[in-house]
Amino acid sequence: MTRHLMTLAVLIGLVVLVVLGAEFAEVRLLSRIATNLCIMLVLVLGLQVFMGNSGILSFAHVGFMGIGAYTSAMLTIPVQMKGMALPDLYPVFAGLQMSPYITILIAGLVAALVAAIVSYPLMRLSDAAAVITSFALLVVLHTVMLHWSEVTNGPRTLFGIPRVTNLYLAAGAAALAIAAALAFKESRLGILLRTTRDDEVAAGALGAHVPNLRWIAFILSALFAGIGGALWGHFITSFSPKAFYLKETFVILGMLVIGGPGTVTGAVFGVLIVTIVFEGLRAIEGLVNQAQLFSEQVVGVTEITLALAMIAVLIFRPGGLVATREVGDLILRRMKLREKK
Amino acid sequence: MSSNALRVTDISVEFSGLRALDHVSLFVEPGEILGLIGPNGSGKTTLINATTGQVPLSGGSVEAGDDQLTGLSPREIARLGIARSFQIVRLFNAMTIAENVEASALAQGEGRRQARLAAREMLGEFELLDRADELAGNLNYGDKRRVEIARALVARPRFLLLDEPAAGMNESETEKLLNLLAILPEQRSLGLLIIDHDMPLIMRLCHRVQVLASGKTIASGDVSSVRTNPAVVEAYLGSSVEVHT
Amino acid sequence: MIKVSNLEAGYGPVRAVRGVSINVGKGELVTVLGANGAGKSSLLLTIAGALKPTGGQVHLDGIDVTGSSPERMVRRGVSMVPETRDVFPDLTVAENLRLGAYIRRSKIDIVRADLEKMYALFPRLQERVDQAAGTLSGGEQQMLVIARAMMADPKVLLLDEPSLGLAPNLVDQIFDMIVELKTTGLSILLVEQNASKALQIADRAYVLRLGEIAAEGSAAEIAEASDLHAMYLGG
Amino acid sequence: MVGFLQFVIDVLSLGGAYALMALGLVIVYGILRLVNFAYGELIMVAGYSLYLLNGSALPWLVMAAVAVLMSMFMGIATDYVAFRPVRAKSVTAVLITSFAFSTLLQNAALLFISPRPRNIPLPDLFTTTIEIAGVVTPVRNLLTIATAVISLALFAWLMRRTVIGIAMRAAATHFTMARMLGVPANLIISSAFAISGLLAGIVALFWLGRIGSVVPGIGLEPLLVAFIATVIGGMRSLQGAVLGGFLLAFIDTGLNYTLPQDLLKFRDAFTFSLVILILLWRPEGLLKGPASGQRT
Repeated sequence: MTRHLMTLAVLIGLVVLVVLGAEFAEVRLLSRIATNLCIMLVLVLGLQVFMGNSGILSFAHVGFMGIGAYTSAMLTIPVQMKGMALPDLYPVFAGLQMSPYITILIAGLVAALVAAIVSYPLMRLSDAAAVITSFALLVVLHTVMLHWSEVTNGPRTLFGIPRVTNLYLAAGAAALAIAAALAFKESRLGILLRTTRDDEVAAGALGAHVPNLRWIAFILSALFAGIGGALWGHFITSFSPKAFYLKETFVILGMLVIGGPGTVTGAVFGVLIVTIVFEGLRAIEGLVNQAQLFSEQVVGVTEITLALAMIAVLIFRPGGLVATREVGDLILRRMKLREKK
Repeated sequence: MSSNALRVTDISVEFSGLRALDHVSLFVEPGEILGLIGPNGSGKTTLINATTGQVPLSGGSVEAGDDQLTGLSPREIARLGIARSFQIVRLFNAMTIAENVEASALAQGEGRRQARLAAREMLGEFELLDRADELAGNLNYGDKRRVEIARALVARPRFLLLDEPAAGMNESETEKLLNLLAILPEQRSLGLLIIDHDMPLIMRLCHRVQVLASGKTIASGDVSSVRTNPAVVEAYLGSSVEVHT
Repeated sequence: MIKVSNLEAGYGPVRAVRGVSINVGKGELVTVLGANGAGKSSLLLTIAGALKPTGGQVHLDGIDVTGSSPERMVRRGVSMVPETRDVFPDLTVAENLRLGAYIRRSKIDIVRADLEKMYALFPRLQERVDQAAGTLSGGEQQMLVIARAMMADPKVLLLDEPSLGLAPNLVDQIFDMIVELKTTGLSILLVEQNASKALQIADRAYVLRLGEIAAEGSAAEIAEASDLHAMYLGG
Repeated sequence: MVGFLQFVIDVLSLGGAYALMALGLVIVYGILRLVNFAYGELIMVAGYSLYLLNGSALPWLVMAAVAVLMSMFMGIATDYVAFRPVRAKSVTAVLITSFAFSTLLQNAALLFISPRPRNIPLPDLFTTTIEIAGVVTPVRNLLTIATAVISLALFAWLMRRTVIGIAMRAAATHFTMARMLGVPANLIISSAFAISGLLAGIVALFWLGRIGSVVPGIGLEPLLVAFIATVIGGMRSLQGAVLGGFLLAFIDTGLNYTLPQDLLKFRDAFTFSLVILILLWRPEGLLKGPASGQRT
């Protein structure tokens, strides 16, 4: 038990450090980066809940992020702006305007509900078939977002979403996400799901219900994604369906894979490391572009770096930086070793 | 045969036209150890797989006590108290020993707290408690085998089917395993079915032996009668070798 | 021809072959006997390069070939027929045999002549030339894998349990063919569970127990001296 | 009647391209049981090769040949970068590395060439139309059909009649056994990737020929097409891939002809839902493919 509490304390401590660092520096940009980092934590931890414990790669995650973002947006855009922002909106919702704090939760629930319905039959599949169907699911969700103009304003940018996500709200959500991901991992369901990850046949022979376990984790994962998406929407305040497709998928997956999908610690470390490197590179990219060293804008350096890093990690450290043991566990083991000496 | 035995009745299994099991029957009484032997490819592992639902039957039925197991999934069969081990050890390698054993209790529907207590108790009996937090993937082979058996036992099975538990063990490990298995049936009132190639182990352990060859039962009975049974000798050695007894 | 010294091999932590030394002379038929799980198949797979040795050496004609890849071993003249009888089920009999001659694919005429020899030796295969190998009976598949291995024109043939799961009359046929192959000067290392049959045709024999050599000698000596019954069925 | 002929030409030309795409994905999947997410980028590579050759004095056919060769080369490179180092580790690892490699290539194009579309050289033949029995159709469509037929025939010949083709089919069921006959593992795998690149390169000429330009994200749609077609037809069966390609073209074209305008925009959602349904009904696809399989 102590080691779980230790893990929780260390990881939430890291979040607190990020918040304090950003606040004391009193640089607006840093605060933005820190807020974004906390939102990414919610999203990446969401993917960790499913992928880390089930061992199955899911491409659909940012699709549920999109569902969350659009749900909360539709319910919170001020009534007077709705005519402009969402001209095709169903009349029932036209007069509706709810508190964002409620709709962020609703967003998570809607994403979870959609996940529950569409994923139930998919959870029997493993390996390549599972990944291709999750990819197909992402394409379906994206196509729907792109064309369901009643709710999403089609491929056009949706604007007018109230800005409510600040650093504290995002950090609070991230802390909750850490606690929830850890709790799930150590719960009855989490342990059983991890047995199916390590050996599906042996898990079945013990009596584990493989599809149901995966299903529950997938729903939970979509809940995180929906909340994360809504937080992101209320942070960025305008977006289009493009924001919830392969590029975003790549970043979230990259963070998880580099940190280590098998542990909550890995997910958190992954987000921290990739964010730091990304922001550094982005700053350099910005400087280069400002100096107009090249005739065209320099773009894509961050993605190329992330891609190379992912490949390198998978070759040299296939489980990611933190593969099997949580940080609390690692610390306590080290302390014990020292005592023995 | 009592009414609470594990009864495999007249089962057949086919793989793409090939008959792996051809009308085989057997039973295991609670508290008894049955040895299942036979040359390579005779269908022993298939019989365990068929009993636990890993491969579909093309005929026959399987029952345990009053429970009908025919056509159930491996999961349902496991929940009815039939546990098994695999020919190649299948532990959850990225999880700790404690989690491996605990998961088995959880899969039976036990709560988190009870499962943990049961797992600790079982690991204590197997002298693995001080290593409970090690990752299963890092164990040596003999210990992996013992964890696998501990994992099966924590589910309190009525019947335990072991597929070559001593394969790849050295003599001292085998000896340790033998002592462990010998007391199980009485201590936990379960029926034990065991496949192994180590004949001395089978001889010392089993109350009864059944012999398969080419998917059929060719002999069954007590250990000494089976050993001298001409059909068994032929299946193992070929026909023209004289039998020394 | 083949000289194996102190060979060690296994699967992960399992040590299946423990310091085994054997040799097979030119044109000799040597059999390795032993109960299930004694390490016979692992020994053959290690010699053939499909399993990496963890210790010891394999010499072929005096050249150290320890740890060579399976494809290189075939090129050096060592062909293996695994016990799993792996025909390529979707390929026809002719295609299976053609693939057997992969390393000699440029020598079209010689290969064609050898193909005729194989059809003469296994007329059943010629009848089923365009049939998918997966549709053959167990005995026919066994003939196919032996013929396919022979198409590489090996100097040494490693045979793993060719009698496995076959009806007695088919077993006799297969053994007759092995004897016939031997007369061509081929060195054969035969792993068998069917000890009496193997000892009838072999020149020499080794007995494997728990991954180690328990006895060795001429076929007659082994048949005479060792208590096979005790070895297989306990004593 | 005219409408029907039009429909047939549309289905055949689209189906030919789809079938070749699917075949290129399946040939790798069949042998390694691994999905190549960077497959669409082979099209992109062929496209940018054409773009870079634009303005050179070479005849178009030579440029096309170079583009196809570049695509083959990149196919083999995919193996070395994304597959070989992690092949033995896990299915998921390869999916991720090939996805990363795909992003890497796309962003390299963004960085070194341009995010904006680039025109590619095309022969005049590609832009002319022809009238057959009252149906006006681009010559390009007929060329696609002809090329697909020739490529499929060549492919069938390669797989059935040549030793390397037979070896590839063998390796798809028993990889280790093929090696025990002396077939070098790396040769088989590289050949599969080269053929995969060849097919993608050929498709690229027609795919890009329809659009006339190339952008870094060009590979996504053909990748999706190949996914759907292989899933429908059977991920491990070469015949299944061809069947899946034509079936998908039939479904797509059929929906184009029949769906009302406001639903047509959801066409991709319909076809992908179909993929999900088919995988649930028959996880192996319509054609099962070789009896057994193993990974190396």
